[in-house]
Amino acid sequence: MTLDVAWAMRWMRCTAEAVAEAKTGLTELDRVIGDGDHGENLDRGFRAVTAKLDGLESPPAQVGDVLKLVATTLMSSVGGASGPLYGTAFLRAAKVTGLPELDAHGTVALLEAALEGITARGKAVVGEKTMVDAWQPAVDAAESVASGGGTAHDALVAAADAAAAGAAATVPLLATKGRASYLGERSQGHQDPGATSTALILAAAVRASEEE
Amino acid sequence: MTLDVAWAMRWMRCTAEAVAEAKTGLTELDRVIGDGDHGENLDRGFRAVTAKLDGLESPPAQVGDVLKLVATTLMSSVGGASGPLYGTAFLRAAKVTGLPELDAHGTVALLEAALEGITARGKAVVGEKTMVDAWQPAVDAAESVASGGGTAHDALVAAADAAAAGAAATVPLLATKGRASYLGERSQGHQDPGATSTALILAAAVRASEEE
Amino acid sequence: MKKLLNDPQDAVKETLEGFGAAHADLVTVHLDPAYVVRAGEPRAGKVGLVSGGGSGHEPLHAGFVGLGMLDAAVPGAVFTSPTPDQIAPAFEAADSGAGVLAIVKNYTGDVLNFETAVELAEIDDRQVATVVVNDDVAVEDSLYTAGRRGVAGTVAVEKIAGAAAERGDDLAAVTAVAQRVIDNVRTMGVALTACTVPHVGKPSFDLTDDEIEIGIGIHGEPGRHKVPMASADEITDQLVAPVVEDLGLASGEEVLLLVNGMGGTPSSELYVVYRRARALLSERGVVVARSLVGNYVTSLEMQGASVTVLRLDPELTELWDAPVHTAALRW
Amino acid sequence: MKKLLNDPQDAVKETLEGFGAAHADLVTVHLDPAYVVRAGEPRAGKVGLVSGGGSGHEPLHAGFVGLGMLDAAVPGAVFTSPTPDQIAPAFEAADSGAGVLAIVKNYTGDVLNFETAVELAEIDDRQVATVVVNDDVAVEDSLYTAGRRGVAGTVAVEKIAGAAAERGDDLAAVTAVAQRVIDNVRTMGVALTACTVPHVGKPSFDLTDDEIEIGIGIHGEPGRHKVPMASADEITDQLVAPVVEDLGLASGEEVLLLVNGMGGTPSSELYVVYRRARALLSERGVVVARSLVGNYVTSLEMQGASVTVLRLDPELTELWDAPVHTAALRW
Ligand SMILES: Nc1ncnc2c1ncn2[C@@H]1O[C@H](COP(=O)(O)OP(=O)(O)O)[C@@H](O)[C@H]1O
Ligand SMILES: Nc1ncnc2c1ncn2[C@@H]1O[C@H](COP(=O)(O)OP(=O)(O)O)[C@@H](O)[C@H]1O
Ligand SMILES: [Mg+2]
Ligand SMILES: [Mg+2]
Ligand SMILES: [Mg+2]
Ligand SMILES: [Mg+2]
Repeated sequence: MTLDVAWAMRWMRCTAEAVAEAKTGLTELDRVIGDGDHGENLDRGFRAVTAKLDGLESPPAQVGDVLKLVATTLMSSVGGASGPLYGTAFLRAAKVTGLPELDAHGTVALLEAALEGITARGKAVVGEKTMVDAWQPAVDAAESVASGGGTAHDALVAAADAAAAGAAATVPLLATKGRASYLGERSQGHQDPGATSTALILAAAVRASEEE
Repeated sequence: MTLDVAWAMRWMRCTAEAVAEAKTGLTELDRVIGDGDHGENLDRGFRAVTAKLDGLESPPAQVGDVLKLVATTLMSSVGGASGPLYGTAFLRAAKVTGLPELDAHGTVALLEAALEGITARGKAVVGEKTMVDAWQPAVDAAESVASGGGTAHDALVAAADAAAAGAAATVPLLATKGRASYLGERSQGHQDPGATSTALILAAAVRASEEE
Repeated sequence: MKKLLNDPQDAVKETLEGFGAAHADLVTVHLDPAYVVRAGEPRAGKVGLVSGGGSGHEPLHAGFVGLGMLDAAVPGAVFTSPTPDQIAPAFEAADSGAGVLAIVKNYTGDVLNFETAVELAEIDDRQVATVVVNDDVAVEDSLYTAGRRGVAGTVAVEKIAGAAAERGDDLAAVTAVAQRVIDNVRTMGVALTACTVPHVGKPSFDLTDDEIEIGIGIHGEPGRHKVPMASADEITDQLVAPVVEDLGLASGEEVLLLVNGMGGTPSSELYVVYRRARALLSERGVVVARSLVGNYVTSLEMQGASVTVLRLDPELTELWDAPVHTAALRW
Repeated sequence: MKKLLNDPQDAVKETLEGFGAAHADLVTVHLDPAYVVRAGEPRAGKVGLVSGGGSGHEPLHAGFVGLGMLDAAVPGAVFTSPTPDQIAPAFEAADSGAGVLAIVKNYTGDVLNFETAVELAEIDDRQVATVVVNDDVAVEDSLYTAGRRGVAGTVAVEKIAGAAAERGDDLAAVTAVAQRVIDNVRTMGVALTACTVPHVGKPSFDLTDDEIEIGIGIHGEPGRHKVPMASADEITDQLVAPVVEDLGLASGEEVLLLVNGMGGTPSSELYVVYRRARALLSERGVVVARSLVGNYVTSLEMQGASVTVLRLDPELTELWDAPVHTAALRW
């Protein structure tokens, strides 16, 4: 149940599995309001991450080391908008997780840093129908659990649930950032692919913490 | 009932009407074993013929004058294989019909000359699944009616019937001339477009002789 | 059928109008009858080169009118040979007194209409020689057919004969070099989809989603046989093998490799085909000395490609390399 | 989906291999990471020009690498921006010491990935300037969107900036002229059919047989709105009007008119569109001084076209006319 280096590595493997499974679905979401490559992009990226993890001689010392490896791998293999966004998210997260293990506040710090990375690069705010609409409620939920004395695991669960709800809540939104924005009102009525994959990544973090 | 200049002009107008009506069907035949333009080609040609006839100040003196005008018009408007073939057919026919009116033997001469023109240009013989397979039986039938003492009209009717039968009989043939020959055995089982249009032209000649 | 056209009957005319306006520095377009000639007067003493055929194969032939290639092109209706009354003035426009070479693709319609036009030219004492391009190895048994068809190899014939004419060869010499190209060029094509002639409005043949047509012609006529859809490499193998065999290529020989798109295939796919074709030739020791990849002899929006191989010799290579300045080919 | 491809995952790599082999005189292709550079060393003192973006738009960008145009091109996966680890070595290869201009089409993915690559370059003390092409007038309200997209106008930016670099302009001057092109070029496109990304296997959007998508992007993303299928002239009117309006063209001005095919449309149809577009411009007294018609910025096998107008001035015209020698553009 501890969010340590082994957890971080499991998180990424769980994510890779989940993305592979959801690939067609993510791509279909992106086909409708984007260009139909989001599932393929992330699958390519997380397969590369898995390969990198497989290639490690020994596990790194700190959670941040894992996240940094994830960041650089995603940046160099995903492409598209989501590549630099997720890449920067994990890079910023790595910077605040130079620890062998995370407590509840460390977990919040990770999520917060990730969100900051995404908004620094992408300049989106809540309500623009992007992955920010999943990350922001996730950060908020984790924060309130942590400040209420919850465990790191509790914080993660709350984040994942909030991200899922946030992703679902993108359906009625009008996109004003990213490729979907070109559709104007036709972007309404469809769930954002990036918000959906964010929910998927955070759900994988929870699973990884439970499998141990 | 006389095959005079008026008849020749009516023949061409009847043909134009028949071709316009059969355009899609001819093209469909050509689509299956050729390149799908025979109906369009002939329709373009006979519309041009009609326009030429409409433009005449007074009717020409001889049947052959009408046929020569048809020949040059078809040659310059049909294109494809059928353009020069029908063009040459009418040109040769014009040469033997320098008369104000045709009797039975004159009718046979017209048909014979037309066939000679087609074989001179196209080098096809009977059985190669071309328009020759309609023209040859037409010539033969007209000849036997004429030598048996039949009228010009009888000869025409016999020619038209034989052409129709000849066209129908092209269905099982293997094409060895023209575009259909590229299909090899796949050309079998389909009626030849050019033989079909030949039957149509000769049927129009009969109708023109009956309308008067 | 969705096409960027107005009345289908006007398609050829309007294409020519656009082409003439876009390339007024290169060509003059005549509309009635329709033919396209090089801008300016024919160069005295130069053999004139004229080609033509049905429309729908663009850039063939009008896209190849210009310095180092054709002097005139005669477009017929879509997939229908032009008529003698169009061809004859093209001969006249191309003739500077040194005679004209007519480059005809081997289709009954083209052959007969050019034949008639040549007869007309002879009446006017114009000297016209004719070569008939028949590079399509898909037509196997030419004894029982109208003979092999002229397809993408035509580009090589027009380019090389054009260079020979430009350097001042006389009619006999230009004709001989054109014939040498014809004797040494072979093509095989494949269609993934049929195309739709504008005024017909439905596909020119039927193909299901999992079959392709091997040995396709360029007039919407079906090919040698349908086979199941396969990978680019497997399909390319089926195109290259009969070409190499028919040419009897030996190790060490140099060739021009042309991968031609049928009109609706993205160039990325053509390069995938080129990659495999080149590898197959290399395996046999054949040296790909020159290459051309793109849409040159098309069938409207058909998806598919053809592979053309021309056996080179030093003179043919030099003529291929000679400058050319046309709308569709330029170096 | 029928395509001349092997494993869809290998499509970009195999296209690059074929392209590199066919144009070895012009380019060197690197595969891991993937980028394409001019053959030979960069010319000392010349500003390097680098562009890139998702694959599937061929000949953009690799087809424009060569004398007078790009020094390097960086192809991403199909319709997916390339990654910084590809872009950075392309910057390095293009840099002779005079700095590099990155020409980026305005898509979030392209902008972010190039941005990251520029940050990496700065760590290496490499001077990289960036221009963002956003010629697509289909995106109306750029306050509420990611901004206008970069589409076919990119060709003009690359050609003209390339000529400026080739004549020896410094980085600031090349950047300024590229920006001047961007400020004066506008495009509007239409799709008659969608296209199919190889590894997706189904069309990127849905269109019925009697509707078309006006204001289409080049990444398989849907356009501004669907309208009923219409004649080429009517469709062209809908493309030209917003372009002319956005540019605010006045009578007497000279322009470059580019009619670009989306990949699956025969060139005959492009000339029909060109004919009408030119007539509409002429009606307003606008002089079409330069023209380009063909497939330059495509969307795989999509059927459709775009109309691009660039307002010319004497310097831009001179740079447009300057020699270019690439796989896809040459004069
Ligand atoms: N400016 C932005 N800020 C945050 N997220 C963004 C932004 N632009 C796009 N996205 C996210 O990226 C997702 C699309 O990613 P992807 O399909 O991989 O890239 P691309 O749009 O380049 O094809 C969108 O669904 C959205 O969630
Ligand atoms: N060598 C030939 N001799 C006689 N008739 C021929 C010959 N070649 C073709 N034909 C006729 O021409 C018809 C096709 O005409 P058409 O479709 O107008 O021309 P194309 O084949 O050039 O498209 C065929 O159905 C056939 O009857
Ligand atoms: Mg996408
Ligand atoms: Mg036909
Ligand atoms: Mg035809
Ligand atoms: Mg994308």
